[in-house]
Amino acid sequence: MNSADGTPAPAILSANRISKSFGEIPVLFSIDFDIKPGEVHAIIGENGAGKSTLIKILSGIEQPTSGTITYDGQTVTLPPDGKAEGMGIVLIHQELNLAEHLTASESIFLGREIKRFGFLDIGEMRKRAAALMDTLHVRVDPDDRISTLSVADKQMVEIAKAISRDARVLIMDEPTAVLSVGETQTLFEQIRRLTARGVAVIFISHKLDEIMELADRVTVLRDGQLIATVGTEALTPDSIAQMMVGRELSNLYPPKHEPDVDAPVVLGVRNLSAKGVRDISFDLKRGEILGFAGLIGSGRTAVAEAIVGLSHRTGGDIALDGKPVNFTQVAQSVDAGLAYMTKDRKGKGLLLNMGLRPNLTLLTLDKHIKAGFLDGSSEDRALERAVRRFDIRARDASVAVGRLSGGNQQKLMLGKTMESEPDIIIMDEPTRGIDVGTKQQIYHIIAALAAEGKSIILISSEMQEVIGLSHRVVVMREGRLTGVLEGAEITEAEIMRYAAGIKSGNDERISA
Amino acid sequence: MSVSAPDIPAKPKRGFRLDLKTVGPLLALALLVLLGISLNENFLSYNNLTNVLARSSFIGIIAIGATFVITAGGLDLSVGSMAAVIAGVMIMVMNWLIPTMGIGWGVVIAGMATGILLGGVAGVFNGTMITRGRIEAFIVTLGTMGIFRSLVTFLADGGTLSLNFQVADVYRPVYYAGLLGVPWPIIVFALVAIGGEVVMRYTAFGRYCAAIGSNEQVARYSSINVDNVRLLTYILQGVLVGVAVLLYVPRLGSASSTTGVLWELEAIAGVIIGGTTLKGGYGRIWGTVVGVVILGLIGNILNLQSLISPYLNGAFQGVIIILAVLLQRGRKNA
Amino acid sequence: MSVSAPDIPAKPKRGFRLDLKTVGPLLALALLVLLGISLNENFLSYNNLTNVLARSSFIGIIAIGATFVITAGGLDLSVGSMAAVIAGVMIMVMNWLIPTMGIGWGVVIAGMATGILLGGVAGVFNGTMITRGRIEAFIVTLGTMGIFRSLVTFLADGGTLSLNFQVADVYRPVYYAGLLGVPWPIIVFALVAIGGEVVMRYTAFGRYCAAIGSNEQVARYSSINVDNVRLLTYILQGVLVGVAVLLYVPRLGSASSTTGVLWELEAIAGVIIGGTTLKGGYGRIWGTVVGVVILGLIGNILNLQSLISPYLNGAFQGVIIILAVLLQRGRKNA
Amino acid sequence: QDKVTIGVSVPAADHGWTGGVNYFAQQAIDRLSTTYPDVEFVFASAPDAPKQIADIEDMVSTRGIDALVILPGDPDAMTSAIKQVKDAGKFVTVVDRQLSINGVEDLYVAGDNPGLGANAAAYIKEQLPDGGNIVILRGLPIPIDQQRFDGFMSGIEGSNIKVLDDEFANWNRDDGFKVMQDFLTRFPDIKAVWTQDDDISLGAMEAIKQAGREKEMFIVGGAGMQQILNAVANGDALTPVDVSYSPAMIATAIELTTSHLVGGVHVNGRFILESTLITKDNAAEFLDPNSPF
Ligand SMILES: Nc1ncnc2c1ncn2[C@@H]1O[C@H](COP(=O)(O)OP(=O)(O)OP(=O)(O)O)[C@@H](O)[C@H]1O
Ligand SMILES: Nc1ncnc2c1ncn2[C@@H]1O[C@H](COP(=O)(O)OP(=O)(O)OP(=O)(O)O)[C@@H](O)[C@H]1O
Ligand SMILES: [Mg+2]
Ligand SMILES: [Mg+2]
Repeated sequence: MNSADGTPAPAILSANRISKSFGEIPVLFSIDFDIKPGEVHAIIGENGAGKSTLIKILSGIEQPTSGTITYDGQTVTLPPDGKAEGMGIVLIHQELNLAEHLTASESIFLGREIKRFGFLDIGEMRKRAAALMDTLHVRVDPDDRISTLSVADKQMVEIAKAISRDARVLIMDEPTAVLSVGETQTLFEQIRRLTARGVAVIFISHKLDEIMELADRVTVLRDGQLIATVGTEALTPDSIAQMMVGRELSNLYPPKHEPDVDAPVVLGVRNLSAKGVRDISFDLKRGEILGFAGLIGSGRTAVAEAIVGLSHRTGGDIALDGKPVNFTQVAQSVDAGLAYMTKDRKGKGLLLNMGLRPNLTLLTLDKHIKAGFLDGSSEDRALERAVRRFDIRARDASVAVGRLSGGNQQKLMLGKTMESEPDIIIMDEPTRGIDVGTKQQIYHIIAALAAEGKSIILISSEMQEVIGLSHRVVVMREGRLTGVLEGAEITEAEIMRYAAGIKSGNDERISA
Repeated sequence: MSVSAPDIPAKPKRGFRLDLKTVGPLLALALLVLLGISLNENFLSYNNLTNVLARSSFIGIIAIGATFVITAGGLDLSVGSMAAVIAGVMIMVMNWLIPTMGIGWGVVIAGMATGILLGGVAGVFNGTMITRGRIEAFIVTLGTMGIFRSLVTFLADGGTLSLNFQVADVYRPVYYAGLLGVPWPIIVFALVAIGGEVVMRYTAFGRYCAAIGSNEQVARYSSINVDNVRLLTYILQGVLVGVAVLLYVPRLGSASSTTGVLWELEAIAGVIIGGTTLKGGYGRIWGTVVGVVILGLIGNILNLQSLISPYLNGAFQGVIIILAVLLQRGRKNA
Repeated sequence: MSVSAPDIPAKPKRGFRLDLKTVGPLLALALLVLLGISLNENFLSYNNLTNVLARSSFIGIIAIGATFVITAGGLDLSVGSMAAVIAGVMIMVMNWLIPTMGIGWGVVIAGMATGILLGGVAGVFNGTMITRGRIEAFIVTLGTMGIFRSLVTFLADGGTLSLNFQVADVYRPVYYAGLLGVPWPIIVFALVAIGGEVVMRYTAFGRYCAAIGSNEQVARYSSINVDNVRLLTYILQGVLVGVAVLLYVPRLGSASSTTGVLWELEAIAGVIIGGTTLKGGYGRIWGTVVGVVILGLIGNILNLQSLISPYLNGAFQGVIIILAVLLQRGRKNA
Repeated sequence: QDKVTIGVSVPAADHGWTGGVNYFAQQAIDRLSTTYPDVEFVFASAPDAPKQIADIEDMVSTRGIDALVILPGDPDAMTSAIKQVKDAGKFVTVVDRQLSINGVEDLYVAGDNPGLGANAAAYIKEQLPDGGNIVILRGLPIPIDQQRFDGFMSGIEGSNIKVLDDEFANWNRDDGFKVMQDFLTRFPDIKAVWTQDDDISLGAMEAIKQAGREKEMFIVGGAGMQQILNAVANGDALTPVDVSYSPAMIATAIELTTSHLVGGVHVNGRFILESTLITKDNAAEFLDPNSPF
């Protein structure tokens, strides 16, 4: 899958001295970039570095402020609104971009329906959609409505949609952020199949091992500047990280402090059943980081949502500090010191049309009330704190959150959850879409919280993250808890064994 | 390593909900029919049923247009006034053509063509203001509602525009006669409904309406020409108002400032009772037909008995509308 | 690398848009005032201005409630009928209390309390059906619109409910008198507007309304009790309808089935002209006040001139409404 | 004797006068039902022409009426539907408003709309022999309003009475109040107000009182609402007269139709209820303490 058989192939799409400003705010400075047929060219950089903006320009969604685009050797002005698709440039947006009311098959063919005698050929589209799902190993029925799909499945539908179009250049903005290892591998297979046919692929990811595995060349952006474009073979994960962040990244994961074996159990869950999960039991101790691993759709989110009262609990008991609790409203769990941070930042986490401040304080507005009225300056102080603590980069606090870069949205959401100063925090995919530098910060924050005596449930599909941070790891499969791992058992292979159902048991560990 | 997602067992809850959602309006319809039968033996008579369906055809045809508009995330409050002004101008044109064309089908057909044309023009106007002017549909059509209403009042000089009697006699069968005993309004309503269902489900246009109503941005990024599709929904709405008026004029033979008052509300109610969501993204033509027929039957049933004081008709109507939708509850809340 | 948000100078593009959005309704208001001045020298007279403002106060107070409902993603079509039934029951209660309480402020205050209470109860009913029954707000309030309207017709026996003359004399100053020459309705309207603005901008409730209207899921995940907040908006709406009726009854001392017809449309129009988005998520109380005053002035100006045929009043109104919103264009399309 | 069914169809009670029509129709039905146990009445009120047509269609096809008493909201639109009832062999009584084809109805019980305008015009002319400024508050833009208006305008023709402006007040107190307020702002000199309807009068009265100009002008309304009649009887200077146009005409029509069908009293043709000027002297004749109108 190398770019060519030695002969330097001409670029199919290139950006020449592209600059971009939103209003007066410069976001990209004179970027040169190109992609050749059959090549995977990765773009990496910190959150807000301008990656998404660059590829939006390369697909016509945004127009550059200056500079030119060359496609097929000709200088072109790409048509807006995804019409560049007609020219063979297909984009998977960073944020999920599906209409919730439509079905999977309708979404995949939206804008280029298959017709017969002027009417939609629904059967044919359904058949092709099903075939696409099959090649991607996704269990999504073509007639399923998008609104009923999990985030990961939605992403797979997006991928199916993109690869179904006759792309000459396929651009993917963090397609793997919500995918687990298995799905990521499936995606890579498809990408290799496409590049073998000469499709050019631009790939954005914060997961450096993926970059190393997939990319032929890597372009690094920082603060809107082009830092370098290099062949992957000349790189190591460490050197990439250094180029991105501009400094040495020593330890991604902070040292694990030894958990206190005698620490009291702060959260006890017994035989919990709810929509999508059955018979879940586990304990969480003070100062512990409890990882939740499992395949996408294994029910980890469902467990969390049932605990905090977001979904209806059909059975089982939950105890907080030994006292039974029954949350039916999120507010109750927040008041009890238990907070949940959703993985769906766009649909459930943030009000995209509002500014940073109202978003940050929405969960904890009570804290900013003085004599019955909102205290704006107290909110401002909270925002200042959060911006500093989580390194949120917004050019202006009044900008709508929807305009922030994906990673910065994630950081804001983290700040929002932490505003409630919870004793127990359930974090669902906390580092989704976050650059390595910030990831490291967040890992240190998580570890520090645990050290302070807070307890953390860490739901993550990034195996390394779970392994690197957790004191114990719960593994789930098909809505059931299949194992609890501790100490040296916490390895990738062992987790996979439980997650895939090859191994299960050791219930005695549950209340270890 | 590459393990696919687990098999999630059948989702009974969702299936159940979907059923209620589908069956809801039909159930309400069935209950109303039972109520009607119990109240009066003539309820199921051929005459009564054709009467009710023929009457519902105006609102029904308009409501089918409204289903497209609403599915695409829009709203048209002007349809009632639009109907009035179209009826008025149609009548004026027909009366005016008599000296040149004489009494006969020629005049009537010219009038019909005028009606459809005017509907299209009104739709273009609404749609253009909304899509190119970027003004909220509510405001544009509230504005044109007033404008159209004023126009017909002005044209009728505060009174009534009446169709020449001889022409009216020629035209009358379009409402009162039919094919094989089925009155024309019912036939036209059925054809428009079938056509609407086909367009909504089996054409790209119908699909684009849902996509736009669901998420305009997504539609735009899928290289759908959002403005054009939306404009088309308003034009379609206008043309269908024109078609409804073609059937209305032979029934009443006149138009005045009170023609079509509150039709917009009735049409929208029919659409929503039928299961289409007011916020857009999901539309169901057959549901609209059921919704409109429910509304028609409520009026009919109120006439079948003397138990409820006529002062309370509105209350009965209100209760049935709420109940009809309550039967599909479990839907996402508005 | 931990740099906090840098200070960036104002962005002219966005700033300009925001300006238009803010200034739009004010500009329309200013143009209308200029038009009024040019048409009639008495337009700016103290009497005329207080007349117009006092007349607008009912719709204004109701529209402030509607701003909350709409901001939270809801809709209330029943306010006009609700006003009628509240006025009717208030009058009946006052008339009924005369034998026991005698003529005097006691009766009036009991009537007022009834009005507010009834508004609250009606709001609880609407809100509960919508939030617990999970029925679309459009349908619930369309239903209660019919129910309330029927109820007042029934209570008035198709006619008019009139307040006892002596009590009416006691009550009259509540509309016609005032403080320092400013009529009470204007004072109450102003107080409700200021209160509304404060609640919308400086309380958690206002923030929650916007959050729910913007994205209900996010609100729920942010521990907001969505159902309760939404219910509260309908109760607030009901109570404010009650307050509006308190000012309405002393004006003419009567209520009938025509009371409050189409107030819902006028209130919603005022809200939207003021810049609140019909789909929820963004509300502006002061904008609503401007919107309602614009609507009030249109009627006033039409009565102050003879150039426009009264038949075309509606057209003038429609054009102004569209223009008023066109002045804020650049907003995202509906 | 066989059972007889009589259908009664009227417009919805959407303003004071139609409210009165509904009330008097109900009253007559209740009274006649007790008198004639064999007569069944089917009563319906409709907000618009299509609904009213639907009502009479339903009466024919499901309730088997023998006779129809109808006050058509919009007579032009109703004509062909009423003709169908007639063609089906039913006895048809039309009330108040003339159909657009002659000879459809068996019995016509009519109010006199042009007369209402003419009576008011005559009175105003008499009170203002040297002429003067007046304003007109009209109803809704529908034919009855036009007939009244035309009757009035031809009544003042040739006099020095000057109509400053006319606006629609929609047969509604609130709108009467608003329009009158603005007319008072606009015109410093008004000698008389013609509202052609007592609901509008009541709104206008309040506006005039508020402006403190009740000494300058008088109001002539119409329809004979009790509240106004009481004022007339008491010699109120602001409403010195009224012009009758009683909604009770519907009761007369129902009674006549019933006695035709049951009592064998043969009635036919036209039955015009004149519009008369009600003054302090004859007001007592028109007062009815039980009437809600
Ligand atoms: N429409 C817009 N208006 C204003 N600013 C914008 C807009 N879109 C992006 N920006 C700004 O441009 C900068 C670059 O954003 P971009 O989304 O390209 O970053 P990114 O490299 O993709 O980051 P991430 O890794 O977090 O996705 C950010 O500061 C962002 O706030
Ligand atoms: N029939 C259904 N309709 C809608 N949602 C369903 C249905 N069945 C199960 N679910 C949802 O599917 C989810 C199970 O997958 P979930 O997303 O919780 O897995 P997860 O392992 O936590 O995901 P992730 O790995 O992405 O965090 C639950 O939220 C459950 O409510
Ligand atoms: Mg990005
Ligand atoms: Mg005028």
